[in-house]
Amino acid sequence: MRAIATQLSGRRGESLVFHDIGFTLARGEALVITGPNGAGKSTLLRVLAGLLAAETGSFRLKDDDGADLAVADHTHYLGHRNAMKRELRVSENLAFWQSFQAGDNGGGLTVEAAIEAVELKGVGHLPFGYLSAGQQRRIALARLLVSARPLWLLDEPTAALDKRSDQLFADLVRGHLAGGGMAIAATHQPLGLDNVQRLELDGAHRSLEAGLEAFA
Amino acid sequence: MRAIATQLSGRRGESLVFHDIGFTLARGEALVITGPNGAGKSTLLRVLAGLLAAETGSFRLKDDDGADLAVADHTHYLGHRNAMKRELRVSENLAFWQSFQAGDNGGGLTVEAAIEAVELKGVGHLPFGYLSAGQQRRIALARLLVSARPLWLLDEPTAALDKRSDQLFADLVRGHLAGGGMAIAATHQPLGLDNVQRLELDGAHRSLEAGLEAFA
Amino acid sequence: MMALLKRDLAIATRSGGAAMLGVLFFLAVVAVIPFGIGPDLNLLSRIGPAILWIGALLASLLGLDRLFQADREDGSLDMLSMQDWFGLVLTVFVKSCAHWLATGLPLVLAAPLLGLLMNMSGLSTGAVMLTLLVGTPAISFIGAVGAAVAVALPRGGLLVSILILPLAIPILIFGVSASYAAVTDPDPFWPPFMILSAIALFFAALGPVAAAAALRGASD
Amino acid sequence: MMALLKRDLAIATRSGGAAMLGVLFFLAVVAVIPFGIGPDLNLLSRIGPAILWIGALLASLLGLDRLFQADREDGSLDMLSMQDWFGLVLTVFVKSCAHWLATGLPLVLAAPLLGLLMNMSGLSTGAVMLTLLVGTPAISFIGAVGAAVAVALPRGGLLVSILILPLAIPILIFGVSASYAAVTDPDPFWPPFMILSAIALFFAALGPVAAAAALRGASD
Amino acid sequence: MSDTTISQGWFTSLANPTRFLALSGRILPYLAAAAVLSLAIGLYMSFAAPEDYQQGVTVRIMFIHVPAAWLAMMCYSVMAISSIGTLVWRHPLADVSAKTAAPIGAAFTFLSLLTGSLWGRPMWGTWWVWDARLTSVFVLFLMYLGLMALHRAMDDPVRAARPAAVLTLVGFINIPIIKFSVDWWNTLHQPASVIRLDGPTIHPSMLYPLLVMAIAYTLIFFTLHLMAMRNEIWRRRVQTMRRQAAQAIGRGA
Amino acid sequence: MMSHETFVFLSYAATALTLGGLLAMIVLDGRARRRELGELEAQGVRRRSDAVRDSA
Ligand code: HEM
Ligand SMILES: Nc1ncnc2c1ncn2[C@@H]1O[C@H](COP(=O)(O)OP(=O)(O)OP(=O)(O)O)[C@@H](O)[C@H]1O
Ligand SMILES: Nc1ncnc2c1ncn2[C@@H]1O[C@H](COP(=O)(O)OP(=O)(O)OP(=O)(O)O)[C@@H](O)[C@H]1O
Ligand SMILES: [Mg+2]
Ligand SMILES: [Mg+2]
Repeated sequence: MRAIATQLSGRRGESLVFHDIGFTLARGEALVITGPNGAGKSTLLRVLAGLLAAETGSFRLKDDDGADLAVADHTHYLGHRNAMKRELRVSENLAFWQSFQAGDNGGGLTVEAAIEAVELKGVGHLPFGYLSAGQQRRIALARLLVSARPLWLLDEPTAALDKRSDQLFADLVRGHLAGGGMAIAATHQPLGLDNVQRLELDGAHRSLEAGLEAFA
Repeated sequence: MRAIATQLSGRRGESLVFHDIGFTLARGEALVITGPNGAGKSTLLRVLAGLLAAETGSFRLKDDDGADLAVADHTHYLGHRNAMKRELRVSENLAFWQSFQAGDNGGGLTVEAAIEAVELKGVGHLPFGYLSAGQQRRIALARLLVSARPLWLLDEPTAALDKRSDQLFADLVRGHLAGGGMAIAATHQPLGLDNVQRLELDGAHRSLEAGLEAFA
Repeated sequence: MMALLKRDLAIATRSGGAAMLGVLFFLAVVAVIPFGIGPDLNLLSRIGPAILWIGALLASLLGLDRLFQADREDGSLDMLSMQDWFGLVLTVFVKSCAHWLATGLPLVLAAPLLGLLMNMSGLSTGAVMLTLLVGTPAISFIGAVGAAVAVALPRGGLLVSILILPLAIPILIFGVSASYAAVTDPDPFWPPFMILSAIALFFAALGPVAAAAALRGASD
Repeated sequence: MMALLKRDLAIATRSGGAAMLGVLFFLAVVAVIPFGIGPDLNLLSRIGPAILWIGALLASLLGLDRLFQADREDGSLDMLSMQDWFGLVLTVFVKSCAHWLATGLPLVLAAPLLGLLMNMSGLSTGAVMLTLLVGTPAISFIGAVGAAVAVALPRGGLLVSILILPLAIPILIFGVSASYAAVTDPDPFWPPFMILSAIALFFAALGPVAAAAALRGASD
Repeated sequence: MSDTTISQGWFTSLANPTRFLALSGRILPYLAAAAVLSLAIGLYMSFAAPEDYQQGVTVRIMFIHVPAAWLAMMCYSVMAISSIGTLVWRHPLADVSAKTAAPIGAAFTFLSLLTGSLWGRPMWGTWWVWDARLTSVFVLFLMYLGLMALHRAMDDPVRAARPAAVLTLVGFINIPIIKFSVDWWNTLHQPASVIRLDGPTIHPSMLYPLLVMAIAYTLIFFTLHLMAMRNEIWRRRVQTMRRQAAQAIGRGA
Repeated sequence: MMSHETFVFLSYAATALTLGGLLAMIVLDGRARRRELGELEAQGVRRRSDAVRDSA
């Protein structure tokens, strides 16, 4: 399986926040996106996830025979927000995402195992809103574990995590990569991963060219 | 002016997440609170801000003559959330907080100056929701500048900030301290401040004792 | 998708009875109308079905504006939109169903009680229940379009209602006329009821598709 | 505090065409009524006041549950609660006023137009305007209590709106009956209107204090 | 992509707002002149037309009432077609067209309601009845206002375009439905005092002024619509430039 | 009771007023937009398409 981006550019308002991005990830590889605030890291991840339309270029997921796979069905997206309901219990939240995002191969940990994997054993019965900021983020990470999908798109995954959890996160990603997964992460912190591709967005936005941008 | 905490303990659910906390801050001093996720850093800050009732102990702000000051009126609290409306423009948001939290002495930067101070000149007319995560956090920091209050309570102030902005933040706090202010920050990242008091919460929660907690 | 239904229902009930709120509002509507009509029981029972229908239509608006907004604010909407077209349409469908179960169904169940208050005959009450059972889901489905269109708005409440009410008029017309037809002799019950059913089916198909299209366009 | 009023109004109007939105909402509500009960002008003019009042209640319910919740979700509520008691009460009062200005006032102003559409007499329209002017702020004030308690519940929710609705129904009933009393001869207008005013005053005083107390207790 | 979109073909060249501005700038004077001319002729003809033996002088209201009602519906059709353009071809001008047509359509609908009322008072003895046709026009008016509110509520035109287009199309389906349901609705409840108007057999002396007025109204609509579209393009252009300027400052400093 | 002529006059007047008002709004809006464009251009902000055309 490979993830291939070609000549991607993405738009916010009237300018291209990144352009001509291209990379190829194979199984077991990770890409780390860095850059100053407002450089377009989150925008790029949303384009990769299919949540925003790319202005130009394409992002494709190909299986080992070279056939196209639907990106949305094989990708976990973890954004700035945790996608959990405050009023539901942690286990209810995770169980919901497990059955909603069930991978084709049905892989993935059980809810209890995932909670344990992020070292929060025992919080399953608490409403999500009762957790501390870092605990909430770790539960959001646990969502990636309850259903197996090969590509992880992570937007500042370690926000609010303590030192120990940073380590935990690095281990989780390493495990995912070792299992043949791929990961793309945008971050300001060192993620503790070794052997990764790097992509630096410089934040020099380019205005849209004539013709492309109708009203400029 | 001094900030004095004596024998503070704070409760979440059925357990004390911290107890017997005491410290004294004088003008120009800062306190950095560290500890693992769920240790009770945010809880402590909320107790200090008066948003949660302390289980025992007290937190007082005394002016230079030793008279008590109202904590709420002399304190800026910056929580995990930014307290800005996505749909209002950045400048509208800041102008609102400026007039709502006007300090007694009327000090504080103008809205434009504050936006410039966090190096986001030119975004004032954009809706807050259009900013990137780090830009949003920087605008939240700018709120502390538009009205002058001596004590800053900061909960993970550098979340989502890039390297350069970390530096910027450290400069802002240094400026605040140099001007006779005080700051208490909970964080997982080094804040780049020197000469600060440190408080480490260990995360070993204590169940409430009999008598104190009826049902324990 | 069953999981989504379960989750939305859990939130609706967990947060303290959206159902109750609708029914209470319904009750309030039915309670004040007699003031205007006066004690004329005859008239009251005659316009009863119309009052129940109007009350149900307005009560369905409660909660509608938050159908997608809540999901957007906590980030869940991203995951819901990361599906193929069919999955997204199905998601909207399921969420509309959950909304109906939480607000529409209780209204249907409360109808007999209100029929009693309005001095309606058993037959008339039964007809209203039946038409409400068919019609209120249609309101939820078409309401989803309004909710999707207004997903990005800070306080969609009134705007969503404004956009939805004109679209709900056909449902109201045929719902009421079928209810009347059931009790007034020369008019046949089935033609308007069939039309109502047809509209309901049409909206059940159209609503989710249109709402999905709006959601796709609104993503930021 | 003026800043708060301005901000809340800005948010309310930002979501589409200023106060127009409230008027539009009532136009839409009034427009669907004849589709339900038929074009009988006589009947319409009789239930007119009730319709206007129901519209007002619905409009208040639609935006009320988010009165403090939106502030809680983005963290603003912390700053609002970090005030002394008086400041907090004032804050609630101001927010309720903003809510009324955005939803209640447009209705009062639109009442003559709607009265025309419903074929109501001038006297009747005037009476409705007067009762709405007195009654709708009371709904906003007592609604604030519900909104505040709802924010306190860890699971959020409407539960308390349900407790509030029974309190709002007396306002509705006295408002409607006073409006009718103004036009039907034997009934005197002033007694129900005085009761309505008394309730409104009571709620204007009680609402903000109770809501502030609930917010103080709610903070997590 | 950038090169192909601005290549030949009148349709694609219209896709470029700059060209649209140039072209519409050339057409507008002629269009406006035609509108004024036909309006003058129409007005003259409507006052030259004989009075109706039944309705007397009030029949002259017909010459402004009926075209307004027609335009109210036509304008919604223009919006619906534009919405298809937005959804299917993602044509940037389609959104501009849909957005700017709404206030004009609302104005014509308002006129139809107002002149209808002013006609109804002497003819029917009442300003307003909840007759099916009247009510459906009223609902149409509400839909226009709702769409305007929606457009105004979303400050980013790019993101408002698709949702608004979806809603416009869904609303379009509602119009025939309301029209059909008319019969059902009226037969059920005997209207208390609705006076059925047997339309006057239209005599050529009235038909011609009516037709000329209808043409004049249509020309007025297109003139105003074109002007409004140009304004909207300029408005977006100004927004774009403001933002770029701001970004340049934010970066350059 | 108003005479029938009054209704006719009112209708035509209202039509003239509404359409005239609409026209005035659109014309004024257009002037304002063009003035803004002029100001921006005077400030040296240029449209990107111009810049590209120039450099080409
Ligand atoms: C507010 C009140 C009124 C509204 C909203 C209204 C609306 C309309 C509409 C939408 C049409 C176009 C129908 C079509 O072509 O399918 C129309 C046509 C017409 N209206 Fe009215 N109308 C109103 C009052 C009146 C009154 C009071 C009269 C005369 C007494 C009148 C006489 C006519 C006539 C003669 C036509 C042309 C019918 C035809 O095309 O054959 N209208 N009106
Ligand atoms: N919803 C939005 N609407 C319009 N513009 C946006 C939106 N979100 C972001 N932008 C703009 O797009 C640019 C890139 O934002 P993005 O969120 O991708 O940055 P980022 O690299 O993730 O920054 P951060 O490190 O702060 O998270 C910024 O200039 C921002 O102002
Ligand atoms: N609203 C709440 N209701 C009940 N319990 C809570 C609530 N918020 C936090 N807790 C619990 O209180 C404890 C301390 O939480 P707190 O948010 O203070 O931690 P923290 O040190 O700020 O952690 P982090 O580094 O993750 O932000 C945790 O065990 C948490 O589960
Ligand atoms: Mg980001
Ligand atoms: Mg914390």
